[in-house]
Amino acid sequence: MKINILVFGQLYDITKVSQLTIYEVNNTEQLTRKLIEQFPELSKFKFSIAVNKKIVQQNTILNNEDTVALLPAFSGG
Amino acid sequence: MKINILVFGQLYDITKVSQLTIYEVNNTEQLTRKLIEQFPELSKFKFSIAVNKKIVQQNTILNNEDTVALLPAFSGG
Amino acid sequence: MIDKKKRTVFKEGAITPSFIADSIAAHSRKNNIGAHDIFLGQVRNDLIDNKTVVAIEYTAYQEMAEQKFYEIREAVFAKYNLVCLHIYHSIGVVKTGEICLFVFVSSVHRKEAFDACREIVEQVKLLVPIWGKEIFEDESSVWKENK
Amino acid sequence: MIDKKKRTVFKEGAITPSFIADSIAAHSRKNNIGAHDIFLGQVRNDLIDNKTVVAIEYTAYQEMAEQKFYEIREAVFAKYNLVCLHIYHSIGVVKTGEICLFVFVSSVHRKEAFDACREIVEQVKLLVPIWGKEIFEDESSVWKENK
Repeated sequence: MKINILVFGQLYDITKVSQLTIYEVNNTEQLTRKLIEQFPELSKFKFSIAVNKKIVQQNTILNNEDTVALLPAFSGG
Repeated sequence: MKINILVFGQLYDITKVSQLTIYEVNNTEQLTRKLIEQFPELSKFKFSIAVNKKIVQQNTILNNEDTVALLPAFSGG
Repeated sequence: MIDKKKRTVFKEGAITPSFIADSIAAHSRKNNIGAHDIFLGQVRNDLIDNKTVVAIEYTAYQEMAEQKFYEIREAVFAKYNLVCLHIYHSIGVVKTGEICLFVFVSSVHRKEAFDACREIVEQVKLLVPIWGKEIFEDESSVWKENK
Repeated sequence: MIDKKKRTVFKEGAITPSFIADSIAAHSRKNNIGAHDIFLGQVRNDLIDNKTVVAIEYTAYQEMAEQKFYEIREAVFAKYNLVCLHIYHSIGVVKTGEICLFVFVSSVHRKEAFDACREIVEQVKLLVPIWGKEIFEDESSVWKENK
Protein backbone atom coordinates (compact mmCIF):
# COMPACT_ATOMS: atom_id res chain seq x y z
CA MET A 1 0.00 0.00 0.00
CA LYS A 2 1.78 3.08 -1.32
CA ILE A 3 0.29 6.57 -1.50
CA ASN A 4 1.89 9.44 -3.46
CA ILE A 5 1.62 12.80 -1.74
CA LEU A 6 1.82 16.16 -3.55
CA VAL A 7 2.40 19.30 -1.45
CA PHE A 8 1.52 22.84 -2.62
CA GLY A 9 1.69 26.47 -1.57
CA GLN A 10 2.67 27.35 1.98
CA LEU A 11 2.52 23.69 3.01
CA TYR A 12 5.62 23.18 0.89
CA ASP A 13 7.43 25.62 3.21
CA ILE A 14 6.87 23.02 5.97
CA THR A 15 7.55 19.76 4.14
CA LYS A 16 10.37 21.22 1.99
CA VAL A 17 9.50 18.62 -0.61
CA SER A 18 6.78 18.79 -3.22
CA GLN A 19 6.37 15.02 -3.42
CA LEU A 20 6.62 12.30 -0.81
CA THR A 21 5.40 8.76 -0.30
CA ILE A 22 3.41 7.36 2.60
CA TYR A 23 2.95 3.62 3.15
CA GLU A 24 0.35 1.60 4.98
CA VAL A 25 -2.54 3.99 5.38
CA ASN A 26 -6.07 2.97 4.43
CA ASN A 27 -7.91 6.25 4.34
CA THR A 28 -7.42 10.01 4.29
CA GLU A 29 -7.85 10.43 8.06
CA GLN A 30 -5.05 7.99 8.79
CA LEU A 31 -2.98 9.71 6.15
CA THR A 32 -3.50 13.16 7.65
CA ARG A 33 -2.61 11.87 11.12
CA LYS A 34 0.58 10.28 9.82
CA LEU A 35 1.56 13.45 7.96
CA ILE A 36 1.03 15.59 11.05
CA GLU A 37 3.20 13.18 13.09
CA GLN A 38 5.94 13.65 10.53
CA PHE A 39 5.37 17.45 10.07
CA PRO A 40 3.72 18.81 13.24
CA GLU A 41 3.58 22.33 11.78
CA LEU A 42 0.96 21.13 9.30
CA SER A 43 -1.62 21.12 12.09
CA LYS A 44 -1.49 24.93 12.13
CA PHE A 45 -2.83 25.16 8.58
CA LYS A 46 -6.19 24.64 7.01
CA PHE A 47 -5.95 22.63 3.84
CA SER A 48 -8.10 20.54 1.55
CA ILE A 49 -7.27 17.08 0.34
CA ALA A 50 -7.65 15.89 -3.23
CA VAL A 51 -7.57 12.17 -4.02
CA ASN A 52 -6.65 11.62 -7.66
CA LYS A 53 -7.44 15.28 -8.44
CA LYS A 54 -10.89 15.24 -6.78
CA ILE A 55 -11.37 17.16 -3.55
CA VAL A 56 -12.79 14.94 -0.80
CA GLN A 57 -14.72 16.40 2.13
CA GLN A 58 -15.04 13.28 4.24
CA ASN A 59 -12.78 10.45 5.25
CA THR A 60 -12.08 8.53 2.05
CA ILE A 61 -10.72 5.04 1.47
CA LEU A 62 -7.37 5.01 -0.32
CA ASN A 63 -6.09 2.46 -2.82
CA ASN A 64 -2.56 1.50 -3.73
CA GLU A 65 -0.83 4.14 -5.91
CA ASP A 66 -3.46 6.78 -5.26
CA THR A 67 -2.23 10.37 -5.48
CA VAL A 68 -3.20 12.62 -2.59
CA ALA A 69 -2.64 16.37 -2.84
CA LEU A 70 -2.49 18.75 0.11
CA LEU A 71 -4.09 22.01 -1.00
CA PRO A 72 -3.98 25.19 1.07
CA ALA A 73 -6.47 27.96 0.22
CA PHE A 74 -6.24 28.83 -3.48
CA SER A 75 -5.00 32.27 -4.49
CA GLY A 76 -4.98 32.33 -8.28
CA GLY A 77 -6.12 35.20 -10.46
CA MET B 1 -36.63 84.66 -33.89
CA LYS B 2 -34.48 82.07 -35.64
CA ILE B 3 -34.15 78.42 -34.59
CA ASN B 4 -31.45 76.10 -35.97
CA ILE B 5 -32.66 72.55 -36.55
CA LEU B 6 -30.38 69.50 -36.69
CA VAL B 7 -31.77 66.27 -38.15
CA PHE B 8 -30.35 62.80 -37.46
CA GLY B 9 -30.75 59.13 -38.31
CA GLN B 10 -33.77 58.00 -40.29
CA LEU B 11 -35.36 61.45 -39.96
CA TYR B 12 -32.66 62.67 -42.32
CA ASP B 13 -34.09 60.30 -44.95
CA ILE B 14 -37.26 62.44 -44.80
CA THR B 15 -35.84 65.95 -44.60
CA LYS B 16 -32.90 65.21 -46.92
CA VAL B 17 -30.98 67.94 -45.11
CA SER B 18 -29.10 67.65 -41.85
CA GLN B 19 -29.57 71.31 -40.93
CA LEU B 20 -32.42 73.70 -41.51
CA THR B 21 -33.74 76.93 -40.07
CA ILE B 22 -37.22 77.66 -38.72
CA TYR B 23 -38.39 81.20 -37.97
CA GLU B 24 -41.09 82.58 -35.73
CA VAL B 25 -41.80 79.73 -33.35
CA ASN B 26 -41.89 80.30 -29.60
CA ASN B 27 -41.75 76.79 -28.19
CA THR B 28 -41.02 73.18 -29.09
CA GLU B 29 -44.68 72.28 -29.71
CA GLN B 30 -45.06 75.04 -32.28
CA LEU B 31 -41.78 73.96 -33.79
CA THR B 32 -42.82 70.33 -34.10
CA ARG B 33 -46.13 71.34 -35.68
CA LYS B 34 -44.37 73.52 -38.21
CA LEU B 35 -41.87 70.77 -39.06
CA ILE B 36 -44.64 68.24 -39.61
CA GLU B 37 -46.43 70.71 -41.92
CA GLN B 38 -43.24 70.95 -43.92
CA PHE B 39 -42.38 67.20 -43.73
CA PRO B 40 -45.62 65.25 -43.15
CA GLU B 41 -43.70 61.94 -43.08
CA LEU B 42 -42.13 63.01 -39.75
CA SER B 43 -45.44 62.30 -38.00
CA LYS B 44 -44.87 58.56 -38.60
CA PHE B 45 -41.75 58.53 -36.43
CA LYS B 46 -41.11 58.71 -32.73
CA PHE B 47 -38.31 61.09 -31.91
CA SER B 48 -36.96 63.08 -28.99
CA ILE B 49 -36.14 66.75 -29.07
CA ALA B 50 -32.98 68.27 -27.63
CA VAL B 51 -32.78 72.02 -27.07
CA ASN B 52 -29.16 73.12 -26.96
CA LYS B 53 -28.02 69.50 -26.42
CA LYS B 54 -30.45 68.79 -23.54
CA ILE B 55 -33.38 66.48 -24.15
CA VAL B 56 -36.69 68.10 -23.20
CA GLN B 57 -39.74 66.03 -22.30
CA GLN B 58 -42.31 68.82 -22.16
CA ASN B 59 -43.16 71.82 -24.25
CA THR B 60 -40.20 74.19 -23.87
CA ILE B 61 -39.85 77.88 -24.61
CA LEU B 62 -37.34 78.65 -27.35
CA ASN B 63 -35.03 81.61 -27.65
CA ASN B 64 -33.46 83.21 -30.67
CA GLU B 65 -30.56 81.16 -32.10
CA ASP B 66 -31.40 78.07 -30.04
CA THR B 67 -30.35 74.77 -31.58
CA VAL B 68 -33.02 72.09 -31.67
CA ALA B 69 -32.08 68.54 -32.59
CA LEU B 70 -34.52 65.87 -33.79
CA LEU B 71 -33.35 62.56 -32.37
CA PRO B 72 -34.81 59.21 -33.40
CA ALA B 73 -34.18 56.19 -31.11
CA PHE B 74 -30.46 55.80 -30.49
CA SER B 75 -28.67 52.74 -31.82
CA GLY B 76 -25.04 53.14 -30.87
CA GLY B 77 -22.76 50.41 -29.55
CA MET C 1 -4.35 58.26 -8.83
CA ILE C 2 -7.61 59.00 -10.66
CA ASP C 3 -7.49 59.73 -14.35
CA LYS C 4 -10.64 61.47 -15.52
CA LYS C 5 -9.69 64.16 -17.97
CA LYS C 6 -12.09 64.95 -20.77
CA ARG C 7 -11.15 63.50 -24.12
CA THR C 8 -12.54 62.62 -27.52
CA VAL C 9 -14.47 59.38 -27.58
CA PHE C 10 -15.05 59.02 -31.30
CA LYS C 11 -12.66 57.14 -33.58
CA GLU C 12 -13.03 57.24 -37.34
CA GLY C 13 -13.76 53.67 -38.53
CA ALA C 14 -13.08 50.46 -36.63
CA ILE C 15 -11.26 50.27 -33.30
CA THR C 16 -8.24 48.05 -33.96
CA PRO C 17 -6.85 45.25 -31.78
CA SER C 18 -3.50 47.04 -31.73
CA PHE C 19 -5.13 50.19 -30.36
CA ILE C 20 -6.67 48.04 -27.61
CA ALA C 21 -3.29 46.42 -26.92
CA ASP C 22 -1.64 49.84 -26.63
CA SER C 23 -4.34 50.93 -24.17
CA ILE C 24 -3.75 47.83 -22.04
CA ALA C 25 0.03 48.28 -22.14
CA ALA C 26 -0.30 51.92 -21.05
CA HIS C 27 -1.90 50.71 -17.81
CA SER C 28 1.09 48.65 -16.68
CA ARG C 29 2.48 51.84 -15.14
CA LYS C 30 -0.61 52.13 -12.92
CA ASN C 31 0.56 49.64 -10.35
CA ASN C 32 -2.41 49.93 -8.05
CA ILE C 33 -4.72 48.38 -10.65
CA GLY C 34 -5.71 44.80 -9.91
CA ALA C 35 -8.57 44.29 -12.37
CA HIS C 36 -9.56 45.45 -15.83
CA ASP C 37 -12.91 44.79 -17.43
CA ILE C 38 -13.05 45.45 -21.16
CA PHE C 39 -16.21 45.41 -23.23
CA LEU C 40 -15.95 45.27 -27.01
CA GLY C 41 -18.89 45.68 -29.34
CA GLN C 42 -18.35 43.89 -32.65
CA VAL C 43 -20.42 44.37 -35.81
CA ARG C 44 -22.48 41.24 -36.48
CA ASN C 45 -23.43 39.71 -39.85
CA ASP C 46 -27.14 39.82 -38.97
CA LEU C 47 -29.60 38.48 -41.53
CA ILE C 48 -32.44 40.96 -42.12
CA ASP C 49 -35.12 40.09 -44.70
CA ASN C 50 -32.72 37.59 -46.27
CA LYS C 51 -29.92 40.12 -46.66
CA THR C 52 -26.67 39.93 -44.71
CA VAL C 53 -25.25 42.96 -42.93
CA VAL C 54 -21.72 43.68 -44.19
CA ALA C 55 -21.07 46.93 -42.28
CA ILE C 56 -22.63 49.54 -40.01
CA GLU C 57 -22.24 53.23 -40.71
CA TYR C 58 -22.34 55.24 -37.50
CA THR C 59 -23.38 58.87 -37.33
CA ALA C 60 -23.79 60.93 -34.18
CA TYR C 61 -24.81 64.28 -32.81
CA GLN C 62 -21.20 64.58 -31.83
CA GLU C 63 -21.28 67.62 -29.57
CA MET C 64 -24.16 66.24 -27.53
CA ALA C 65 -22.67 62.74 -27.57
CA GLU C 66 -19.33 63.94 -26.18
CA GLN C 67 -21.26 65.75 -23.46
CA LYS C 68 -23.23 62.57 -22.65
CA PHE C 69 -20.07 60.46 -22.56
CA TYR C 70 -18.59 63.00 -20.17
CA GLU C 71 -21.66 62.85 -17.91
CA ILE C 72 -21.59 59.03 -17.94
CA ARG C 73 -17.89 59.08 -16.97
CA GLU C 74 -18.47 61.57 -14.15
CA ALA C 75 -21.43 59.65 -12.73
CA VAL C 76 -19.61 56.32 -12.83
CA PHE C 77 -16.47 57.78 -11.22
CA ALA C 78 -18.66 59.24 -8.47
CA LYS C 79 -20.45 55.93 -7.87
CA TYR C 80 -17.58 53.42 -8.09
CA ASN C 81 -14.05 53.37 -6.79
CA LEU C 82 -12.20 53.23 -10.11
CA VAL C 83 -8.62 53.93 -11.13
CA CYS C 84 -9.21 54.45 -14.86
CA LEU C 85 -12.02 54.60 -17.34
CA HIS C 86 -11.88 54.93 -21.12
CA ILE C 87 -14.67 54.85 -23.69
CA TYR C 88 -14.19 54.81 -27.48
CA HIS C 89 -16.91 54.59 -30.10
CA SER C 90 -16.55 54.38 -33.86
CA ILE C 91 -17.92 56.96 -36.24
CA GLY C 92 -18.26 56.17 -39.94
CA VAL C 93 -18.16 52.71 -41.50
CA VAL C 94 -17.25 49.59 -39.48
CA LYS C 95 -17.32 46.22 -41.26
CA THR C 96 -18.73 43.00 -39.79
CA GLY C 97 -16.19 41.39 -37.47
CA GLU C 98 -14.67 44.76 -36.60
CA ILE C 99 -14.91 46.54 -33.23
CA CYS C 100 -17.17 49.60 -32.88
CA LEU C 101 -17.24 50.11 -29.08
CA PHE C 102 -14.42 49.80 -26.54
CA VAL C 103 -15.13 50.36 -22.85
CA PHE C 104 -12.11 49.90 -20.58
CA VAL C 105 -12.56 50.06 -16.80
CA SER C 106 -9.78 49.53 -14.25
CA SER C 107 -10.01 49.24 -10.49
CA VAL C 108 -8.13 47.91 -7.48
CA HIS C 109 -10.53 44.99 -6.99
CA ARG C 110 -12.59 43.22 -9.63
CA LYS C 111 -16.11 43.96 -8.37
CA GLU C 112 -15.98 47.66 -9.21
CA ALA C 113 -14.58 47.09 -12.70
CA PHE C 114 -17.30 44.55 -13.52
CA ASP C 115 -20.15 46.66 -12.13
CA ALA C 116 -18.99 49.91 -13.70
CA CYS C 117 -18.21 48.44 -17.14
CA ARG C 118 -21.63 46.90 -17.49
CA GLU C 119 -23.36 50.07 -16.35
CA ILE C 120 -21.40 52.19 -18.83
CA VAL C 121 -22.27 49.95 -21.77
CA GLU C 122 -25.98 50.09 -20.91
CA GLN C 123 -25.84 53.87 -20.53
CA VAL C 124 -23.95 54.39 -23.77
CA LYS C 125 -26.63 52.47 -25.67
CA LEU C 126 -29.46 54.25 -23.86
CA LEU C 127 -28.27 57.84 -23.55
CA VAL C 128 -25.81 58.71 -26.30
CA PRO C 129 -27.14 60.14 -29.59
CA ILE C 130 -25.50 57.74 -32.03
CA TRP C 131 -27.23 56.00 -34.93
CA GLY C 132 -26.16 52.91 -36.82
CA LYS C 133 -27.21 52.23 -40.37
CA GLU C 134 -26.85 48.57 -41.31
CA ILE C 135 -25.49 48.19 -44.83
CA PHE C 136 -26.07 45.08 -46.95
CA GLU C 137 -24.03 43.49 -49.74
CA ASP C 138 -26.20 45.15 -52.41
CA GLU C 139 -25.49 48.57 -50.81
CA SER C 140 -29.07 48.92 -49.58
CA SER C 141 -29.39 49.77 -45.90
CA VAL C 142 -31.69 49.85 -42.90
CA TRP C 143 -31.50 51.87 -39.68
CA LYS C 144 -30.37 49.73 -36.77
CA GLU C 145 -32.65 49.23 -33.78
CA ASN C 146 -31.15 48.53 -30.38
CA LYS C 147 -32.82 45.97 -28.14
CA MET D 1 -20.25 27.84 -34.38
CA ILE D 2 -19.22 26.82 -30.90
CA ASP D 3 -15.55 26.53 -30.10
CA LYS D 4 -14.94 24.50 -26.99
CA LYS D 5 -11.97 22.30 -27.59
CA LYS D 6 -9.71 21.50 -24.65
CA ARG D 7 -6.48 23.46 -24.54
CA THR D 8 -3.71 24.52 -22.21
CA VAL D 9 -4.63 27.42 -19.98
CA PHE D 10 -1.26 28.13 -18.41
CA LYS D 11 1.18 30.61 -19.90
CA GLU D 12 4.72 30.92 -18.58
CA GLY D 13 5.14 34.44 -17.15
CA ALA D 14 3.00 37.48 -17.91
CA ILE D 15 0.22 37.54 -20.50
CA THR D 16 1.23 40.26 -22.97
CA PRO D 17 -0.97 42.96 -24.54
CA SER D 18 0.08 41.71 -27.98
CA PHE D 19 -1.14 38.21 -27.14
CA ILE D 20 -4.47 39.75 -26.12
CA ALA D 21 -4.59 41.78 -29.35
CA ASP D 22 -3.94 38.64 -31.41
CA SER D 23 -6.78 36.87 -29.59
CA ILE D 24 -9.15 39.75 -30.34
CA ALA D 25 -8.09 39.90 -33.99
CA ALA D 26 -8.66 36.15 -34.37
CA HIS D 27 -12.33 36.71 -33.55
CA SER D 28 -13.01 39.06 -36.46
CA ARG D 29 -13.66 35.97 -38.58
CA LYS D 30 -16.49 34.94 -36.24
CA ASN D 31 -19.06 37.26 -37.72
CA ASN D 32 -21.94 36.24 -35.50
CA ILE D 33 -20.23 37.71 -32.42
CA GLY D 34 -21.72 41.01 -31.24
CA ALA D 35 -20.13 41.35 -27.79
CA HIS D 36 -16.87 40.46 -26.08
CA ASP D 37 -16.25 40.79 -22.37
CA ILE D 38 -12.60 40.55 -21.35
CA PHE D 39 -11.39 40.35 -17.78
CA LEU D 40 -7.72 40.98 -17.05
CA GLY D 41 -6.13 40.40 -13.66
CA GLN D 42 -3.10 42.65 -13.11
CA VAL D 43 -0.49 42.23 -10.37
CA ARG D 44 -0.83 45.07 -7.84
CA ASN D 45 1.92 46.82 -5.91
CA ASP D 46 0.21 46.04 -2.59
CA LEU D 47 1.85 47.30 0.59
CA ILE D 48 2.12 44.50 3.16
CA ASP D 49 3.84 45.23 6.51
CA ASN D 50 5.52 48.24 4.90
CA LYS D 51 6.96 46.25 2.04
CA THR D 52 5.84 46.68 -1.57
CA VAL D 53 4.96 43.72 -3.74
CA VAL D 54 7.12 43.70 -6.89
CA ALA D 55 5.94 40.39 -8.36
CA ILE D 56 3.81 37.33 -7.78
CA GLU D 57 5.12 33.85 -8.40
CA TYR D 58 2.33 31.47 -9.39
CA THR D 59 2.47 27.74 -8.85
CA ALA D 60 -0.32 25.27 -9.52
CA TYR D 61 -1.36 21.66 -9.28
CA GLN D 62 -1.39 21.80 -13.04
CA GLU D 63 -3.11 18.53 -13.90
CA MET D 64 -5.94 19.20 -11.49
CA ALA D 65 -6.10 22.87 -12.50
CA GLU D 66 -6.46 22.04 -16.22
CA GLN D 67 -9.24 19.64 -15.28
CA LYS D 68 -10.98 22.37 -13.24
CA PHE D 69 -10.62 24.91 -16.04
CA TYR D 70 -12.17 22.36 -18.38
CA GLU D 71 -15.10 21.77 -16.00
CA ILE D 72 -15.64 25.52 -15.62
CA ARG D 73 -15.68 25.93 -19.41
CA GLU D 74 -18.14 23.06 -19.88
CA ALA D 75 -20.51 24.33 -17.19
CA VAL D 76 -20.49 27.89 -18.52
CA PHE D 77 -21.06 26.75 -22.11
CA ALA D 78 -23.99 24.66 -20.90
CA LYS D 79 -25.49 27.56 -18.95
CA TYR D 80 -24.99 30.49 -21.35
CA ASN D 81 -25.41 30.92 -25.06
CA LEU D 82 -21.79 31.75 -25.97
CA VAL D 83 -19.87 31.73 -29.21
CA CYS D 84 -16.35 31.58 -27.74
CA LEU D 85 -14.60 31.28 -24.41
CA HIS D 86 -10.90 31.43 -23.62
CA ILE D 87 -9.12 31.38 -20.27
CA TYR D 88 -5.39 31.95 -19.74
CA HIS D 89 -3.55 32.06 -16.42
CA SER D 90 0.11 32.77 -15.77
CA ILE D 91 2.44 30.30 -14.16
CA GLY D 92 5.80 31.47 -12.76
CA VAL D 93 6.78 35.07 -12.05
CA VAL D 94 4.60 38.02 -13.08
CA LYS D 95 5.76 41.54 -12.16
CA THR D 96 3.51 44.30 -10.81
CA GLY D 97 1.67 45.99 -13.65
CA GLU D 98 1.70 42.82 -15.73
CA ILE D 99 -1.31 40.64 -16.60
CA CYS D 100 -1.71 37.24 -14.88
CA LEU D 101 -5.30 36.27 -15.84
CA PHE D 102 -7.10 36.72 -19.16
CA VAL D 103 -10.73 35.62 -19.50
CA PHE D 104 -12.25 36.28 -22.92
CA VAL D 105 -15.95 35.61 -23.50
CA SER D 106 -17.81 36.24 -26.77
CA SER D 107 -21.51 36.05 -27.48
CA VAL D 108 -24.15 37.28 -29.91
CA HIS D 109 -25.64 39.71 -27.39
CA ARG D 110 -23.89 41.46 -24.51
CA LYS D 111 -25.81 40.04 -21.56
CA GLU D 112 -24.42 36.51 -21.91
CA ALA D 113 -20.82 37.72 -22.27
CA PHE D 114 -21.08 39.89 -19.15
CA ASP D 115 -22.77 37.22 -17.03
CA ALA D 116 -20.49 34.40 -18.11
CA CYS D 117 -17.24 36.36 -17.80
CA ARG D 118 -17.95 37.39 -14.24
CA GLU D 119 -18.99 33.88 -13.25
CA ILE D 120 -15.82 32.39 -14.75
CA VAL D 121 -13.54 34.80 -12.89
CA GLU D 122 -15.23 34.00 -9.57
CA GLN D 123 -14.98 30.27 -10.23
CA VAL D 124 -11.33 30.43 -11.28
CA LYS D 125 -10.46 32.13 -7.99
CA LEU D 126 -12.59 29.73 -5.95
CA LEU D 127 -12.06 26.35 -7.60
CA VAL D 128 -8.70 26.20 -9.35
CA PRO D 129 -5.64 24.99 -7.39
CA ILE D 130 -3.28 27.90 -8.05
CA TRP D 131 -1.18 29.69 -5.44
CA GLY D 132 0.39 33.10 -5.62
CA LYS D 133 3.46 34.03 -3.62
CA GLU D 134 3.89 37.79 -3.28
CA ILE D 135 7.52 38.79 -3.64
CA PHE D 136 8.95 42.01 -2.16
CA GLU D 137 11.85 44.20 -3.22
CA ASP D 138 14.15 42.56 -0.66
CA GLU D 139 13.30 39.12 -2.13
CA SER D 140 11.32 38.11 0.95
CA SER D 141 7.83 36.78 0.23
CA VAL D 142 4.42 35.99 1.64
CA TRP D 143 1.69 33.67 0.37
CA LYS D 144 -1.14 35.59 -1.21
CA GLU D 145 -4.64 35.34 0.26
CA ASN D 146 -7.65 35.86 -1.98
CA LYS D 147 -10.59 37.83 -0.67
